[in-house]
Amino acid sequence: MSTSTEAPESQPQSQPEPKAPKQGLPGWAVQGLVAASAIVLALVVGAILIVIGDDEVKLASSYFFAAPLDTLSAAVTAVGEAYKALVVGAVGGLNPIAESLTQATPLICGGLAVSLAFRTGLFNIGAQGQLIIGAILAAWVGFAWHLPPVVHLLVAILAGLIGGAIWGGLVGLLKARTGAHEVIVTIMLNYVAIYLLQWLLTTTTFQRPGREDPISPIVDASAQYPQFGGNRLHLGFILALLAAAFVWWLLNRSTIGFELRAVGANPDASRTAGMSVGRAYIIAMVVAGGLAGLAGTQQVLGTDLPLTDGVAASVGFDAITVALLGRGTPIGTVLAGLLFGALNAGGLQMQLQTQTPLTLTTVLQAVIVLFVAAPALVRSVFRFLPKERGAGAVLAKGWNG
Amino acid sequence: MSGSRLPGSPSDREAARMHLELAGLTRSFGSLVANDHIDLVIEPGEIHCLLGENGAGKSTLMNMLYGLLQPDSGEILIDGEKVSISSPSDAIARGIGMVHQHFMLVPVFTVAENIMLGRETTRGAGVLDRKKAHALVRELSDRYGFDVDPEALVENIPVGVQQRVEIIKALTHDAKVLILDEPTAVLTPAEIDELIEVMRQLKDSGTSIVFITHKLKEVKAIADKITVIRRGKVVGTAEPSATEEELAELMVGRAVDLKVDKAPAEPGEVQLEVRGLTVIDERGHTAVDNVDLEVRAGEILAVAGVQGNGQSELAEALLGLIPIAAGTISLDGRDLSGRSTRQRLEAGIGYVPEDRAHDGFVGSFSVAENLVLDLFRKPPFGSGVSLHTGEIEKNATSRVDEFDIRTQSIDLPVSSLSGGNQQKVVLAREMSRPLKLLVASQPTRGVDVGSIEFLHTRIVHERDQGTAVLIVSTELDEIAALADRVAVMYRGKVVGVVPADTPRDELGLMMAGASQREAEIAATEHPTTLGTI
Amino acid sequence: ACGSKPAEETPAGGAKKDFKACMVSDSGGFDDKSFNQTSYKGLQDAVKELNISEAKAESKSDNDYPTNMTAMVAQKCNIIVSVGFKLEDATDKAAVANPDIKFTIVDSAPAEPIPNVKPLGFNTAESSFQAGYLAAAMSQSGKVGTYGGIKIPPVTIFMDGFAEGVRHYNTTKSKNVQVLGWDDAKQDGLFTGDFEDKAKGQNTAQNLITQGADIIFPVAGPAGLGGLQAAKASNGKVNAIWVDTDGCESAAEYCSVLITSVQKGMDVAVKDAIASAVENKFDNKQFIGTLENGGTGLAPFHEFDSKVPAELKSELDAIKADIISGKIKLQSKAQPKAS
Amino acid sequence: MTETTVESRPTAPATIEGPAERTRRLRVGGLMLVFAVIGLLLAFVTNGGKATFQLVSGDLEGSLLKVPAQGTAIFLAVLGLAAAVAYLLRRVPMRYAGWLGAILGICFIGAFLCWAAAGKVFPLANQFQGTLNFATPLILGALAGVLCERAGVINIAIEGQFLVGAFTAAIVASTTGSAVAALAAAAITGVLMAALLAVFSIKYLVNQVVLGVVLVVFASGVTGFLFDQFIQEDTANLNTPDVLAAVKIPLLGDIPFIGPILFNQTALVYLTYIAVAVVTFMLFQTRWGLRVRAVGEHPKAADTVGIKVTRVRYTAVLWAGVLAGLGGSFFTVGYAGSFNKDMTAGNGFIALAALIMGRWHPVGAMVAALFFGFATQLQSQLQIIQTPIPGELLLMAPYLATVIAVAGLVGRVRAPKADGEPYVKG
Ligand SMILES: Nc1ncnc2c1ncn2[C@@H]1O[C@H](COP(=O)(O)OP(=O)(O)OP(=O)(O)O)[C@@H](O)[C@H]1O
Ligand SMILES: Nc1ncnc2c1ncn2[C@@H]1O[C@H](COP(=O)(O)OP(=O)(O)OP(=O)(O)O)[C@@H](O)[C@H]1O
Ligand SMILES: [Mg+2]
Ligand SMILES: [Mg+2]
Repeated sequence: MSTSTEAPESQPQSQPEPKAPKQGLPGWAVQGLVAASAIVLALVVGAILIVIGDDEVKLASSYFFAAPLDTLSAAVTAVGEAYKALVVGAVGGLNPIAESLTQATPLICGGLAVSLAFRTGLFNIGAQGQLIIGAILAAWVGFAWHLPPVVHLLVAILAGLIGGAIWGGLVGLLKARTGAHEVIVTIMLNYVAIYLLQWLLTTTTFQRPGREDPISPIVDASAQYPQFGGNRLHLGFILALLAAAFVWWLLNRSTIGFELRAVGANPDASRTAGMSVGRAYIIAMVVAGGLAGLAGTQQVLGTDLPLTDGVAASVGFDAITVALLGRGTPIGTVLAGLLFGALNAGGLQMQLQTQTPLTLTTVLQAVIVLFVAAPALVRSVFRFLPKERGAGAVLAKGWNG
Repeated sequence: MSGSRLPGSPSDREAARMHLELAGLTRSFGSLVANDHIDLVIEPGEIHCLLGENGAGKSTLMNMLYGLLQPDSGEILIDGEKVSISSPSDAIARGIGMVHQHFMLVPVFTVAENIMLGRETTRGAGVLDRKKAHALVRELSDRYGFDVDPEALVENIPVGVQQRVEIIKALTHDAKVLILDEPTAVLTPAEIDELIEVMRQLKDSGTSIVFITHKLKEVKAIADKITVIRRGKVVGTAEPSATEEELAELMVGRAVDLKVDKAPAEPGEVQLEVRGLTVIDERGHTAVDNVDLEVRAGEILAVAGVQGNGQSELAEALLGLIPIAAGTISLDGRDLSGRSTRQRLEAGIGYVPEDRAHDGFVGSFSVAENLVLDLFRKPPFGSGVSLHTGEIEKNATSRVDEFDIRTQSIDLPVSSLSGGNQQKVVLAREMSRPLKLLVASQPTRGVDVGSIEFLHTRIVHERDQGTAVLIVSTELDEIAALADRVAVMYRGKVVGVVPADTPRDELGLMMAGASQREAEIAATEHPTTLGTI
Repeated sequence: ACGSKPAEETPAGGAKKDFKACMVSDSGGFDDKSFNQTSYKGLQDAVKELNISEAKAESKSDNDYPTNMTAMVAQKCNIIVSVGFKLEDATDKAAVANPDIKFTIVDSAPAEPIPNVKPLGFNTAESSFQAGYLAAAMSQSGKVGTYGGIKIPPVTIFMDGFAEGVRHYNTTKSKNVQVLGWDDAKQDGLFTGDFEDKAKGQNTAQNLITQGADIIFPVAGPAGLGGLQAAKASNGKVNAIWVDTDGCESAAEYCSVLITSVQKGMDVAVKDAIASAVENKFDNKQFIGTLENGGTGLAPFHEFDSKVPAELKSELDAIKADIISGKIKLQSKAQPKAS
Repeated sequence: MTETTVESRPTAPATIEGPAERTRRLRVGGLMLVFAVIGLLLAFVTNGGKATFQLVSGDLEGSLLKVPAQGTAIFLAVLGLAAAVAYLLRRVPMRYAGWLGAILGICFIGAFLCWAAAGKVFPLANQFQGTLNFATPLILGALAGVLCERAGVINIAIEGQFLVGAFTAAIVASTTGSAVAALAAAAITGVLMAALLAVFSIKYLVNQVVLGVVLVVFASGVTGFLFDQFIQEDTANLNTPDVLAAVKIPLLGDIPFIGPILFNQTALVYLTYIAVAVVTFMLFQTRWGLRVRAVGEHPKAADTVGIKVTRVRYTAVLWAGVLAGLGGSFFTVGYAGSFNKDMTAGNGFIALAALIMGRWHPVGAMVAALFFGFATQLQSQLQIIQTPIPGELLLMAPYLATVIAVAGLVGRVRAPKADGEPYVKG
């Protein structure tokens, strides 16, 4: 009935097929290339640090002018050996690979917890605290309850999920009800969680019988993730992948995820469209907390570790970095988690073989992320890299959601 | 840049005339050629109107002139000399000023701070001299008959006044060429009158003005020359004497029916009943004051009023977006007062918010997703927790067709559509489910004539299907075109509900607070220019 | 950068023995100015004296323990030293799986003895008792203060002994010197909450000083250094006693305020354990460092040697004898239990 | 002309309370009431005897304020209750609401201290002294955050800037022996970190929250690596900085009670006072500040009036680096002497929380930092004088208090509109 649809002239103007995406490499290949180049650049930075820190090089450079080649060969040797150890430790065989995957497991879940909140417009700096609470509950169920196999594991996992979900949900609730800024609340709750854990470990409920040390018993065998073969890799890794698939489904194929994304992108329009912004915040933080809690279960149910005050390691913080590297998407988070896991595993091997401090791994991780996050910078070094389209600023959003 | 001075006296300005020529300016965004070899000459002291559909490329052209965008090719000549304008500061330095289509004001700054930004008045050593700035603003504001308080925060003043602040800002930049990109979209008829007066003053003092608007009446009232752009190309020029229909046809490329075909309303049962509605806003002001309203099925009630007199709050309160202090809202006999926005939408209210980019759609979502923004939970788009993306896409394809939404793909983010098309997305979504009541705030703000025609037709069509329609608009044209009855709001109160054929002058006076009777008398004694525009 | 190339060095003591001693740190790292560092010193001493080779693995987090342990096993170590109770599980597991590798663990013991694991414990309560007595005697103000990093037994054992020592001083001398920062009966006191925040440790010590304490006994690793800094900043009014190592060596810049240190002889114990393995005399009997066997004790007084009265020195010796003889019985629950 | 239509928004009598205000009043009032009641309960269980407050740090004999514990506690608690009720029932014009909150806060803390210190000595002067010690680096860090974020760049990297500042200050002070050189070096490395933040966020459009976290990791890694590889080997020469000496300001330093607390401090503390004043002045009274705030709120608007958005952002972020670097130097030369790994122990994140809690205002950030410093110091002092509150709970208290304050009193805060959003032209 509208006149305009009948008029031939009003057809959408010249609509050439969006031609850009058809040329050259597909998007994922470009991203992969950029990521690989970023890693190369980061390794160069790491190499510089290795060289200046290496004793042999220091020694050789003290007589640099007498025998410059010594310095050079010392440097090459130092870097070569260090990186060889890194690679071998990360992917050099079945066991190293299993170790990398094991290290990646909690990072993936933690990264998902951060990504999911991100997509809802929330900055979840609290994965650390959520993970701790999840680990506390999972471990407690694991060693204090005695249930039949399978059931025990399931209940322990559930307890971990609930623990994390409560700790995360609290943040969502406070944000929804009072407007309290999630960054402050998550930072503070991280501290509260660690002090809570420290205190619990002095109580008889949590202390290992016969010990005064703040260390819990190891969970019952019935509550442990089954392991694959002789290494530390366990079922938790599969759960992490399933969690990633779940988050993908939640965000892209569920009504709840639609709402979360909408609230994350434009809370006002979402409210106008009848969504409850507060509810979305609570849901997002409950699920994010649950994911971090799952990471917590992987710490205490998977790798033979008891509950101690170091149970969270720095997984909750590394998770933030992993989430960036993964650009807030589940698949990206998995890949980023794997990379970080490999770097951790390789880093241990590197310090073992070449006495390179673990702090170097930390620097490498930070530098890799910096480069991956700034494709333009990588491209200005490696001119041959094709341009990426529509990526880059995906996560670039401010405090105001 | 330090210190600031008032625009030069008229004699200064004679010397300051500028001859501006754009030659073959071309700019594309990806595969889209937004400007395709555009030539344009702006003579000193002329008011040059640019006309064109939404997305025709007007703003793009002006943004290149102002240094916000760089042309792919073509050149800009000032007084016959080729110049390159690589940033707004270049443009300002050369005497080009611009009032942007979207407000370029910092909401948390005062009026004076906004005006001095970029050319601050200082007491030396970079310390702001606010007193001097206030005096300056007062002086300019008096000179042009604007009434702005330099110390008010911009976020607290009505949009009409904000627009004046924008204009004062451009004036302090001593422009020889002043670009006004759709400045009238948010102004009331009286405010438009004032602006046109100011433009005449400026022109008399030698300033050239490029004036972009979608309102053909304004073009005819003020233009010296008219250039029409369609799909990035200049398709012709026109004289101000051309009829509105001729201009519209040139713009859109086909005949446009400026009058909506509208059969008389056949009102049915009362659908919306509002009693004693009172809304207190965040600052503790009574925004809506004890309002009673009824809208029947199959009729269009227009709420007229100067921006900031409570209409927006009325609409938001109907949807439950802001809490009400007192009163009841019932739809089809059902009390909705305590219900959530979602429940109200599900009860059969459709809502087109006033500020579409802010409240109407999620810019980074695709067209398809935005078309189900408030429908995604219900079949066929969703069931339980799962989302049916196939259905969502199907729906998008058919809505895009039906509403002639111009987009390269339903997967593109809505933020990449032009304003008019964004508005069509919102309307298409709200009209794609059975409604009892449609609440639409400023449904055609900033939309070109072709699209207005289409949107109006759709709204009337909705009415004819038996939906009660409540339109909030500051456009008397729109009210005249759509309304069956008009409720006029002033300071939160409904000062009168009058028939649609009430003379414009009378409506205008009621919008200024006169009661219906006073307005009738005054309108006959002192007719204003309102009638002509 | 200039200079001439040194001649090829030959290892001083000829070829190394075919014996590899290894160590895994806990998450504190080898530079924790505390037990990892001291234990590592033991390894280095052993390497030097016994002419053996070494390998070490630092752990950045609890996650790394099993991995590092496995890596050490893979390195074909003859003995693996693990530092800290957190490594207990990983050590036990590796020990059971590798019966021909020797293990020894600092500050912990397996629940059931394992043939190839030698636990090393330290009853630092004993030497802290002496330190408490010394502090009480040296205090001008009649108040001494202590604080910890985190409330865990390896920390509170020092604080317990310290408090008991002060009490002993009060009973024998009928004085009323107060201990601020730890109530051993209630097992509650002053903690900074972590081992890193030196500024916080310093402020905490300052709070004790404000309350009148003139001798500070910080048990908080690097955060404890803040306590030494606070003492140093008091310009001679306040002094301190360090823990784990001789502070005049590990934190030499603070030697001027250190009356003494409560040494935990992890270096010696570790070295001895390695030596026993080298000499094929390894056993799995728990070693508990005591005053008696020199596994713990007070460090030299260094700059305070002249300020500590001779009489007091002999009282300290008497206390030592009484503790060894069992005349003085310590109460602290955190003392390592002989297995 | 129909001037009448240009009325600005009609103003109804402002006595009517908007729904948002009402919710806020009920929430804040409810919380005030809860605290007033807790204060009252504590007052009732306060055992007899006198509570003694030490007014001069370290002076245990003179300058003591002795008050009857229970009587004073009850008096204060009742006064606090009155303030809470007055607020809740709107018995006082709402513009005095802040005063009521302050009264309640002081009364509650007073009653609480009477309860805790009954029969004991509470070092009141030291309470404030310690507050300042904890708060000084937080204030500097939060100011750095304010500068960045007012310009539209989120700064989560404060912790990293602290670390490098602390590290370089320690080394430079140890090797040169010059405090000025140490502070300058800390400022410079703070700027270098800031430059990374600026380049990656402004030029390469990296998400700023995550960028900040990454930079913290980076700083921790680099300082840790250099510490491992170089400093450890030569601690005596590289890591034994002298600490800044306190300088008493004549006259001001002699004011009873507050003089020694506020005006017998190190140069770094005075720099902090000055920084609060200067940042406030610069942001709100100068051309530069107006432009900084403009690019943080609406960069495009700033661009259209000829302001170079990225240049303004760079300057703000780099100046912020100076402040954060100086804040870092507090951890070594400013107070604690030698450097150790990760010694800033999360203080940078607390500074971040302080700046948000302070609503991105320098003075607000300072108040929030002082609040946190006060809570931390109180918890430490209470652990010493031994209260019935378990030590574990006390350790959590500052963090819980912050959550309560943020949820109950601060509520929704509004960041600069364009905070965290990179500006892309065109
Ligand atoms: N930054 C940009 N990126 C991509 N496309 C753009 C950009 N700016 C403009 N366009 C496209 O260029 C075309 C012209 O836009 P322009 O804003 O100039 O239109 P207009 O004539 O001002 O329209 P309106 O009347 O709606 O303001 C539109 O199709 C628009 O989508
Ligand atoms: N990143 C982008 N990609 C594609 N198109 C864009 C992009 N950013 C803006 N545009 C389009 O460019 C045009 C210019 O934007 P601008 O904000 O000036 O006006 P507009 O949306 O046309 O305004 P109005 O809705 O008021 O008519 C718009 O049509 C907008 O949709
Ligand atoms: Mg436009
Ligand atoms: Mg438009």
